[in-house]
Amino acid sequence: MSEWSSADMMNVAAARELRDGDVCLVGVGPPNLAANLARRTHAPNCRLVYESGAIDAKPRRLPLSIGDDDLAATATAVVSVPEMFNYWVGAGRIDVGFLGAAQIDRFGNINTTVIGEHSDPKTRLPGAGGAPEIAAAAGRVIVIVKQSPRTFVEQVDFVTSVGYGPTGRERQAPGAGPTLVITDHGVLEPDPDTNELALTRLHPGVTVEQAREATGWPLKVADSIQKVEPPSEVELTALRRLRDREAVDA
Amino acid sequence: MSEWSSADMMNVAAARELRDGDVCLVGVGPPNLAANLARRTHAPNCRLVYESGAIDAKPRRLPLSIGDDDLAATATAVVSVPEMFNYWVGAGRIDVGFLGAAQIDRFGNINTTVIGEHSDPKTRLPGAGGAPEIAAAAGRVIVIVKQSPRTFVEQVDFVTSVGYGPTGRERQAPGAGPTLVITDHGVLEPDPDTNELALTRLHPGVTVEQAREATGWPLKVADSIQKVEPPSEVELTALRRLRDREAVDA
Amino acid sequence: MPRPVPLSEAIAAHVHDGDTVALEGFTHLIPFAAAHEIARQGRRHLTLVRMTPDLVYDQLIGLGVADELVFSYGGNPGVGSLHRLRDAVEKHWPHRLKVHEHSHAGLANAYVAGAARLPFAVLRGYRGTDLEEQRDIISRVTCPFTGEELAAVKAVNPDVAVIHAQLADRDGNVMLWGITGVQREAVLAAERAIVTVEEVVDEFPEHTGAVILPNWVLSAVSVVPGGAWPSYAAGYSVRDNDFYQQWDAVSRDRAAFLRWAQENGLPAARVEGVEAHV
Amino acid sequence: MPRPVPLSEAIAAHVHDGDTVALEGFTHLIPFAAAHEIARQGRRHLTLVRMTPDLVYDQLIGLGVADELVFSYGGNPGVGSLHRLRDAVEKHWPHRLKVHEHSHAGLANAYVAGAARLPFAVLRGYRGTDLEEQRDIISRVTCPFTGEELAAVKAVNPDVAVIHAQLADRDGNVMLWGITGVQREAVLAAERAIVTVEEVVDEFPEHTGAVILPNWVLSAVSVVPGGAWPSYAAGYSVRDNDFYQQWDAVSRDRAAFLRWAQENGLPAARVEGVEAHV
Repeated sequence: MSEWSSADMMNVAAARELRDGDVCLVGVGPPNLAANLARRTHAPNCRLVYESGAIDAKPRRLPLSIGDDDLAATATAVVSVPEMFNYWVGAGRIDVGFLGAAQIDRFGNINTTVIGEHSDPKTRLPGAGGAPEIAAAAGRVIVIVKQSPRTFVEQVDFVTSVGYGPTGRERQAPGAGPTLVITDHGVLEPDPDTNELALTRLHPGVTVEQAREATGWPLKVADSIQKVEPPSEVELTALRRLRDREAVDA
Repeated sequence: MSEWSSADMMNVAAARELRDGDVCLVGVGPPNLAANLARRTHAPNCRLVYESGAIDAKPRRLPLSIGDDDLAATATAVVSVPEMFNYWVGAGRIDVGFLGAAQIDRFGNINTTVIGEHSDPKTRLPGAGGAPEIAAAAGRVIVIVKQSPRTFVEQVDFVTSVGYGPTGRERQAPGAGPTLVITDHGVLEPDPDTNELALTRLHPGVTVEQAREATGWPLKVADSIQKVEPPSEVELTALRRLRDREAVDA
Repeated sequence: MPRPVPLSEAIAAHVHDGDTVALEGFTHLIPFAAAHEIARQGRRHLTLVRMTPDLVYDQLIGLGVADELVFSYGGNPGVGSLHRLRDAVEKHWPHRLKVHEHSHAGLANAYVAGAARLPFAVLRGYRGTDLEEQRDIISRVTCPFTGEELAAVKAVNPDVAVIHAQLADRDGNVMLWGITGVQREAVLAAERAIVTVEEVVDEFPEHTGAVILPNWVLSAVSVVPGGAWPSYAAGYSVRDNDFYQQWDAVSRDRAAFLRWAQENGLPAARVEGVEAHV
Repeated sequence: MPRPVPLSEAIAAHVHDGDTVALEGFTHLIPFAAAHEIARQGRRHLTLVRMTPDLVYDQLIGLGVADELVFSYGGNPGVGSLHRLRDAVEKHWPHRLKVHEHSHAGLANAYVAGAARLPFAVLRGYRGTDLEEQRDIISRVTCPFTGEELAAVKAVNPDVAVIHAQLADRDGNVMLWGITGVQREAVLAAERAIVTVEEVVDEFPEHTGAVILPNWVLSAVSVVPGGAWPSYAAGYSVRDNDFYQQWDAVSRDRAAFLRWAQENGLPAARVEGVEAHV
């Protein structure tokens, strides 16, 4: 077996959640890697939509930004950014939205705006981008984020994107919300009754205790924890080729 | 001199009101004839915009509808109908809007919807089309309509497009409103104080008495009435060529 | 991912009695063939939505397909009246037609709201007109920042949108160009969408101003060359202006209209009352 | 009808101290050359508007050109932070930067409202987020038909919009294609618009998805080949990803940034405080 890191495991686990035929809104970073990995492995017909306006993009190599020419050149259609958000994202045409997070709380609420006060922040983060509306309108939201007590916090400093609301009961948006939080430790899923995120799956070599220590609140753990399959050779090869930005036939 | 009709005089008089460089929104019928006549005579650089989405159309012959292929094929840009109304008409980018009317009252309010009750009309007219928003947003509105007591009425059965409002004082829209009403008898202009349409110009061979008889309300007449110049040979030749749909070089 | 199906199958599967149906195409690319197939299959009680009813709805209304009409300009462009539309509204032949009417700006924005799945759209317009009396579809909203009052229109979300386009590719994606009107919005506002196309190609050409609709927002694609006649498809046909002019005489006369329907195999809901009309 | 003018003339004529300026281009076609000319001419107290500040605003903010920033995503795409932006917000170097922030959907719609000269736009979004606390730019409206509460954003109407495009024709009409972002809306929302282009051609080619802006909505067109570097112009250049990555080190360090500015002839508003930073 090839070597793989916990980050590889996270990206592979995220890719596996895409179903063939899903319409997937892809952002920069791990989501980009996961979605393109899915398209090169088990979900060749998943449809990649980039908020830059590219619909059904079929990038020949991993795009470095969401505005790469390869996305526009290989897309079925390229639309303006207002049209993308009004007619495609806001209208609920996205099956899966991948999101990242600088902070996330137990109810899946996400901060990518500031650490500290908004008017005088300790750390200025990039901000909202497409996330608030993807979080609201995508059929299901998959959060990909490395787990640590600094990131998995009791309370986010700023709610950029709503998961299930401050107490887990306030979600009013049309989509189902964050149905999966995929980390470098395992997978968290909202409790069907309370919407509190609970650990449901562990990546190979990770313990429940490690996951607890990487979480800034008392982490609930599902009664039966699934073991995630390690990355396959096929997945690792595809991942490596994406990272090396090797071109593939479209 | 060639022969010409009172309708020719009306169209020629309307064409003369377009200034070179004006952005003009053109509808079917006499406005189409007038705008294209202006472009072929004194205003070669007036910009014809059709509500079908064609911006800077340079039709090689008189279009028979506002959706002729020649308009799209010769336009600088073709935009969608929503964009036309939101970004171009509604945004106030039109200098001159030409409108027709089935009924018009002394304050320039226009009916193109129904004669009789809206719910059970005696005569069903075509309806609003682009007129209400052109009437509201165009820098100046020029109404082209043959004068008769059936058309120039004390009160319109239905307000499709607002001129100066029921008593002449209700206009709230951004554009200046109907600054000219050009008929087969002459030209009416709103009184600067009351906005009531008054006869200010007469076409050759028409008397004030005839204009009064063709008006369904006691028509005010300006202190000094201008005599409109008859159509020139140049204008008549261009008009005939347009009517015969002779192609011109764009 | 729709593969081309015969038009009769597309209509049978996706257009049902009582549906709200939008056949769009602004002068250009009017889906006449699909409209005739709807009539041929005997659909009834439709609410027809279209900015410019044009001949296509004059025909459907005369055949008795529609109970209601949502529109913004109901004339025969450059010719005159739509006499079947008028006869239905004025004389209730073949039956009464309930009318909901907008300005172009209003109906275009109602589709825009529909495509965005918003319940309404805001526009500058309608102020002071009697169109505002239709309060179920036209209202006002106040800007929360400036206090300005603006017009609001209720979203239009048809059950089915039907359009004609120049091209489909082998995957069933669709491309149209020239005057593209409000077709993108009509398709995206609808629950289902049927497209007739001139032809299927391996690869789309480049066309400035083209609209491309991915196959996953379409329910059915049918290959119907000439499916926009007597309107036109830029690059494929020219508008049959003679037909538009000749239609005036056909449409004016109930008997002439019924003859036209019979000759074209289009069933009419009502054939009596022929002597009594305008 | 603008004929091409030198970029320095275009900026001098149309960008003034204190203006609200939108330089748009979503990853693609970012008008870097125009931005540098604005800095070179020593403009101050600008309110900068841009969905993705990107390196172009990181540079302008570091040089001290801006007092306020309206934006929706302020990262170096695929690399990390915009350190000059962070330094201005977190440490007030070279001075305090006032921030107004949207989501992409919100700012895109603020431009849409601006282009339509409407005071606000309605969208599905923002509900429950802390972004809503910025009540001067984000509010709510109630649908007059359904009673549903929706987000409203205040229109953005810049004094000047600046974009880069591939082509102008001899009449000064402009064409851009590829990812066209929100450029059409930015230009139409602005009072004045400046466009830099790769080249001037006799006739525009056909490009699906192209945006064409007629000359009469533009204030000035300047021919600036490579004016989007280190971003790109589809058909003319590729994105200089190395520069984007190397920028991280330059931007992280005030001294390195000031060196970069000096080497590029770009005057910085403040050169002290260099040792005191992050």
